[in-house]
Amino acid sequence: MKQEEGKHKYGMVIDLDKCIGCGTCMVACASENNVSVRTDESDKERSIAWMQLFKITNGKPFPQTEVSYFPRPCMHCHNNTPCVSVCPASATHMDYHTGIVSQIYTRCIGCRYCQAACPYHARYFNWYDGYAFIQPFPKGLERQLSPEISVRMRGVVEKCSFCHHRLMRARTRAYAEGRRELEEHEYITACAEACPTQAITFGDLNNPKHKVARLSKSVYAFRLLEKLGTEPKVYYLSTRNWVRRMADNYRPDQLEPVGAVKT
Amino acid sequence: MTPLSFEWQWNIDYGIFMGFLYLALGVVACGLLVALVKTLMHMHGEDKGEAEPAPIPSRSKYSEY
Amino acid sequence: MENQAHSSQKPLKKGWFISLIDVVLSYYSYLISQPFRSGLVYFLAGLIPSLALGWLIFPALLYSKQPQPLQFNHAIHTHPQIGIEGKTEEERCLQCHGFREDGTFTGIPNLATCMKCHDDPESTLGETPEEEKFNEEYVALGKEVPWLLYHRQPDCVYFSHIAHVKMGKQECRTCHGDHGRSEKLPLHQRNRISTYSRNIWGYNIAGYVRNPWERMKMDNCADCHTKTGHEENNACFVCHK
Amino acid sequence: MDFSVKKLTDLVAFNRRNFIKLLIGGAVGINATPLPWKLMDDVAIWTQNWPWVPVPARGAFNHSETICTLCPGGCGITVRKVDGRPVKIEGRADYPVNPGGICPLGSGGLQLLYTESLRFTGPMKRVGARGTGDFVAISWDEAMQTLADRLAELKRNGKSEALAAIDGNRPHSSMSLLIRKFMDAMGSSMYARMPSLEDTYATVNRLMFGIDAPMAYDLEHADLILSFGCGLIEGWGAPGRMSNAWSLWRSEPLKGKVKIIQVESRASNTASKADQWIAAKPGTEAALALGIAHVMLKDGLYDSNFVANHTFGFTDWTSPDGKSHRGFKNIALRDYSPDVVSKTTGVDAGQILSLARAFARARAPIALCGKGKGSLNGSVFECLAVQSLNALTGNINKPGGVLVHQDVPLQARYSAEAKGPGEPLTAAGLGEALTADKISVETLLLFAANPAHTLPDGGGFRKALKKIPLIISFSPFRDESSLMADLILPDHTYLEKMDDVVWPVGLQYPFYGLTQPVLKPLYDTRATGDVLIQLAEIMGGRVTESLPWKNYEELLKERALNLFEAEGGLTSHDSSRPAWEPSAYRKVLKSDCTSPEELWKKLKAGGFWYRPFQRFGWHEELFKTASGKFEFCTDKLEKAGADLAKTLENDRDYPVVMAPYELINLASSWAPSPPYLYKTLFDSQIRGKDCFAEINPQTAGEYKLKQGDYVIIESSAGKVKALVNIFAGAMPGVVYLAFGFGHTGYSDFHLNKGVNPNSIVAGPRDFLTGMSAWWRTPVRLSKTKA
Amino acid sequence: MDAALIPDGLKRTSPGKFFLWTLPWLGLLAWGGISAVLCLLLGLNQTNMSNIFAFALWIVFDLVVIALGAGAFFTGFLTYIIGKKELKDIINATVVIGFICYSGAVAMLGIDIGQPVRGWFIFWHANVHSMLTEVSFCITAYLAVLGIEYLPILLENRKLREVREFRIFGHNLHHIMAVFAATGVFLSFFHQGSLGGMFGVMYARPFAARWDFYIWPTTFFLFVFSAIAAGPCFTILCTKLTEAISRKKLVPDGTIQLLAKISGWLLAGYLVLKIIDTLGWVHGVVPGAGLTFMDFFREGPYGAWLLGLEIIICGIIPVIILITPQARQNHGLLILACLLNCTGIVLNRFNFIVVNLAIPVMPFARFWSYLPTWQEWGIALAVVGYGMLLFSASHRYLPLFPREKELNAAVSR
Repeated sequence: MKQEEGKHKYGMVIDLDKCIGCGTCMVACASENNVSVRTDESDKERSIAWMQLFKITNGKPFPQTEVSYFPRPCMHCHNNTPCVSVCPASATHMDYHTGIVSQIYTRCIGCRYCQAACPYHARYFNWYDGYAFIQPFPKGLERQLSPEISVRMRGVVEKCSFCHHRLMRARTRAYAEGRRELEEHEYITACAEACPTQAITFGDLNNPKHKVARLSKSVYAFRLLEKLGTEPKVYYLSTRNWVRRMADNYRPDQLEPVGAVKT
Repeated sequence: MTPLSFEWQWNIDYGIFMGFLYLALGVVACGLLVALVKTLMHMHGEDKGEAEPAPIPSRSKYSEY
Repeated sequence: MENQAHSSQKPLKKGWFISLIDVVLSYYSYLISQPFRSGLVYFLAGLIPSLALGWLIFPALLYSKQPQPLQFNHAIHTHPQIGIEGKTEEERCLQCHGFREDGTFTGIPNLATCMKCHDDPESTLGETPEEEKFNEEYVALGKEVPWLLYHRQPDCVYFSHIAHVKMGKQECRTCHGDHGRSEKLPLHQRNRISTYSRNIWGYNIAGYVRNPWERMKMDNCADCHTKTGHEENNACFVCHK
Repeated sequence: MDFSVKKLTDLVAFNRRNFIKLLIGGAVGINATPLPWKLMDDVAIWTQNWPWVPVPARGAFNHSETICTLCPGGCGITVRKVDGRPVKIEGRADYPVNPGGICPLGSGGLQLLYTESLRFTGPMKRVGARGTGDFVAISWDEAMQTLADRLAELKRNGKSEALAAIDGNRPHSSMSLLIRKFMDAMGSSMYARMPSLEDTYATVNRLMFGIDAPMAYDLEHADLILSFGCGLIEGWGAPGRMSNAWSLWRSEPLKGKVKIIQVESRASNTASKADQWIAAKPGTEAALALGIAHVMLKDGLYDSNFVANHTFGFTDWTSPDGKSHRGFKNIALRDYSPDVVSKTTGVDAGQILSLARAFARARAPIALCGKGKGSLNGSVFECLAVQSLNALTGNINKPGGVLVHQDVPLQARYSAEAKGPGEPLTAAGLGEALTADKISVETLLLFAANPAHTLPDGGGFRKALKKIPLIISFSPFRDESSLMADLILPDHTYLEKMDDVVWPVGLQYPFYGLTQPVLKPLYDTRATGDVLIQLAEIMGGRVTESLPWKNYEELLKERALNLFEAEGGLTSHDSSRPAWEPSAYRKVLKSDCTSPEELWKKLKAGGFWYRPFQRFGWHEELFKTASGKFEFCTDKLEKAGADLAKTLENDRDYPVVMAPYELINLASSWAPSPPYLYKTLFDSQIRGKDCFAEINPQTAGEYKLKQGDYVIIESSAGKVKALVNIFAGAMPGVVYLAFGFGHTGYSDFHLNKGVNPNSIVAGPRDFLTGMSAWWRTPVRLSKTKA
Repeated sequence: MDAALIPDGLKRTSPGKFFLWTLPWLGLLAWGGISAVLCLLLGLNQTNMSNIFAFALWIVFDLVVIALGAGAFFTGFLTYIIGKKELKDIINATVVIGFICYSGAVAMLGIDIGQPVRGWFIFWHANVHSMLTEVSFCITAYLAVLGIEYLPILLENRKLREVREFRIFGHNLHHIMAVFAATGVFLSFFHQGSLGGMFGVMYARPFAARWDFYIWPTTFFLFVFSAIAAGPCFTILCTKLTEAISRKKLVPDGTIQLLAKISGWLLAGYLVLKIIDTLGWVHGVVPGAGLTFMDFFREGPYGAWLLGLEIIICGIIPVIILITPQARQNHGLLILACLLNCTGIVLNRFNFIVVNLAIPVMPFARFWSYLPTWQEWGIALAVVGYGMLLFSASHRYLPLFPREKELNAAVSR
């Protein structure tokens, strides 16, 4: 169903030409959000990364080969949000006042239907107790846990929340100063903040004054699996044709050349 | 979930979905209740020396019943 | 009675409803008149203890009770003449349970906050045994008092005091009642299974709520939001983290 | 009524039927109470609040500003804390080097602080066999006394030279200074440094510029950057500054106006994201640079004015002893024609031509030399050749060029700084001398160094360590070298102590910063600076006199306070006015501090000092070489050229080249990787216990290797096993292994993950310094089973 | 020993032999028990499920078991609603099979979810738009119905019949069985469909996605259809297996033939729809997603042959056998057809779950594969063990096949 438009619609624009694939977004996200870490993080099927880098190559032979990266947070799909409609226990929900798709760990029963339904593999199940006093390992790391985000128990699904607690943090500060409205810089996600090349821009897509609103309308802007019609709130920018081609299963006749004016 | 839950929304989806569920549960519960009450009544009747209840017609053709 | 019941079985050309009532009444009278024969006694023998178990014994067993490490007299502290300065009761509450610069709520004051006033020779401590205990066991050792929190929400919940107190113009007493005027701290009760305070999980075992401070579960929050026209604040992430 | 017992028992007969009624009554009753429902709810809530899941303590949020010292980049960081407990590291916006962003290593730094199994929690003594990590805790007094006794014994027996130290601190840091001073006071010259690109830069700067200041590039104003193997966006230089520069080049108004060209054998991130990628064989970058010089010289595309007036050795010259030497022009024109270079490097001759022309015609071109992140030595030949290119363009000490400076004006600069190549000793050199029994070391001190893992010496140092009777490590981490140690005097981690950062690599302006402890030390550790000073006090005599400070902080203060005297530096930064912007190129006459105490106070709070002032031109007085000009060092170029030709000869036994590479998201130096970094690695880099070797499909085909096969990579120094990752971006005939894997120390997060390419590095040496040319190891491949 | 429990006039094997027969099934149960304890105590890391294979063996088993259990509701529907009186000879068996399948499935689901203790959140905090909510609601409600349907059969046990209340209660339940059957049909229809709908609505995964009719994707109807086509065959298989093992004739041939015929025609109808749906999907959904059919099988362990096997070998062949009277009267062919039919439904569910999840969704993601752990097999096979035990016990102690005495008397005479 078409979502009713709310006041804010927080979103992200990631400039893939600036992205250097360093993984700072992943680390900053993990340490901001109390994401667990396992001794074998190479087990990609089980490890948790709210922000995940995907490596792509242009498929050309040496020395024309190029690599690039897709940093992938939760897309916070605005339309027909695939994960929200399938959750049997209403543990996930898109708040149309902010456009953020929530995931409530204490409500989640761990059926994992949302994982199967999410086109972006943005949802992660806690196969293990990420942080647990009973585990001999990783001892001491629980001291890093931030009280702004609750620690997940095993058996529940988690995902990127667009650092929702930072929105609450910003609101709380605004309230202390007697304001209700937030400035653009007051609420940005941890990945956007940490990105050393400022490839990630975060803001309110509904607010024309915000940089994201402008960037998302760029001719170089595109989204992952746009054909599904989920209206993700994460946009990508790239001037490279082959990068853009990777974003969706384009048929040759479908791909508009990068820079073409979009209708 | 009941209409008293705060998550309940008064719209058609909830009405149809939960309505059908409660209907099905209601039918099952009523069926059970009827069987139970009937049994109690029979027992009550029997206490007063009444005869066995009538056999089930459709089953009568089987020797075992 | 028996005859009556018996006669109701006769084809007396009554409406089906009347005959149903007849049947029920007759069965009822049978139950009452011959409690043993009908089995009513046995039924009740099962029913009554289990009701007692569920309504009386279970709630008593479910919660463990802890006294606070120290007794604290709110009434003195919030007394306009004796205690903390402040024009309104609100202001006086906020003196100790206030907001930090970034808008976060300090909650229970720490030792330093206490000592801000009590370092003053005019308001020294030590007159009562409790005050002495406070001096000896905490102030002298620089140890924080391990207060037990009645209204601490679970870790998955983000509760913004400033949104309610400053922006929502709610009084402290709306949710915390007359706690600020109490002379003694009540026993802290903890649910043995969920480990949460009884103030959050509901004083009344049946979930019946007269005052907000008796139960602070999600539906209580949501009910209030709905009633006060802030339904948008029932979105999950507003309170969950 | 007449009740007989019999009648009564009849009446209340507790038969099966009645028992069922009792049960039904009970069931009805229980369900009509809150018991089952409340229990159901409470048990569900119990799962939301499992006692074994930690609940982070709430509290007041605050933060501390400091500087990250995990790499030489010196990024400013803010540590977010809850009631004093650090919970997150973020970048610092009000800071000149990295305005806001940080790298993954810095971002995950708290895990290095908190992972208990990664750290030594107090002074320790070895009890088990070396390398097993069996230690018992001892007291600091005992540890200090043991060490002092040992040192005194060495001194008494006149065996001062049997005391050696390996120092992994940055060359100009106060820690490094203190250690050298201590070693000098002990009368030992066995002070060895861990190799780093900075040392190579220093060597080249000394040779060509005659100065001892760090390498400085005004990259933000260049319009063409020709990088010979530097991982520009993969950790080279100051990563915070470089990635910010990258962002500038890719945003308006610079977008499309700055051309980045990467010379590298592999499609690294820098190569892929650059505007042009030139794939030269590993180790032949110098030849390519000279090939470019050839074209420039031939086409007359060089700054003849600069060359004529400010360089020495361009044309053939005669030394005072009457010997004649070939000049740079002669060498480049004769030996490095595009065809020859094309053969050497594998780069198309036409490409060399167009590259040279593009480079020469750019307004402000900079050629950069280096390797990857720069945590290991670079090729001196390459650096000489590349700097010669810069000299040809005359883009030296100009906006958007290579800058030549004096060093940060610190007090008490140690006088015995290195003067010649190969000086001071490197750890690898020390190891070799030990192995060859040229020297005998009885006590080895390890400072912030993990030579057993990070030295590219084919595992030579690890073997050499066994010859040393007593090894003392000051590392806070359970690194491989410390596990070989007999005594541990653990330092604080970088977040728990005060230390200085002197001029991050490549920055165009002098910079000095101080880190502040952001929390009280978590464990029973002590700052090594303080320990050394204390030790000197125990030793007495000359040692005490040489280290006259009360503690390390006093030393830092003494050095730093000279900054106040120095001409106009700034201690605050306006993020809207980047430190490198032309508007900042104003001469600041006065410091923005009014007193030395104010400066110190600011520095102590994780502050910094920098001088945005640039003095361009001034070429007459710039170079401190014997000739007072930029020197082309032609003799060395010639010798190196001959050496390179030899190393490029095909080896029949080892027909493939193994080229290790560095990852920005995996630490490859002394400081371990925060466990979060392993999250960022792809499963084509590490899978379980095995890491991947990148191989071109063509080479893989020759060896019948498929994706995910196991391959043995064998050099003359040893062999390792890795999984095959077929990657079109790998050069044919070259196999690539990433640094940072194969740890046998640190914690379970790091143990037994992949293999360490250092352990099989073997082959050519740098012609000048004798250091390992680790970027090119001849190996052979063979397929194997799991 | 247990002679008093065995229905009047029926011959059963000795208790010792029966005990031996139960041993392997008890073994499976024990294996499952250990697996279940491990999974509940240590979490789902005991399985090989992953963020890619969020659903795996257990869900395949669940769906298969529920589809095969569809014999219960459909035979009930035919018997009570349509009035096919012949099927009364087999209805008890179908109810027991149904009960086994559903209770087994629910038990497995209880372990499959990450937080079993919170399972009731589905009911209390239902999201009415989720197909899974519908499935959960209907399965639990239908399991209750099956329990009620099973009850009178249970109460016909010789010993229990001696209790007058039970006998009368059983009779009364029989009286209104049509009401329960109708409710069961309603619930079953929806959850069988919703199980299909669960996959059809995953529009992010073009391998499973289908078009919607109102709120139901075509898989909704296909799953219902396939379940009612396969369920009766499974009932036949179970009956034939019991006959073979107990060496008795239990159900008249006419009943079996009738079921087989119905099943055959249903399967034929289903296949027509399935083939139309598949063709439509290949030419509609798949190119719409920018893919070609073979893109789904570009690499990875699962191939297009699975689809061929499902539709042609396990679809068309059983149809031919089942709708040809001569063929289905051949005992061997009938069994083969039923086996193929049931295999077909297993393959269908497998494709929709495991193959579906193995296929990457994003163009730059890769194919994955999956192998279950012994714990997963333990739980799955425990359902088989439990089913065998319950069915054997039901057959031994309850008059499961009303015509048993009559048929065997005739044979022995």
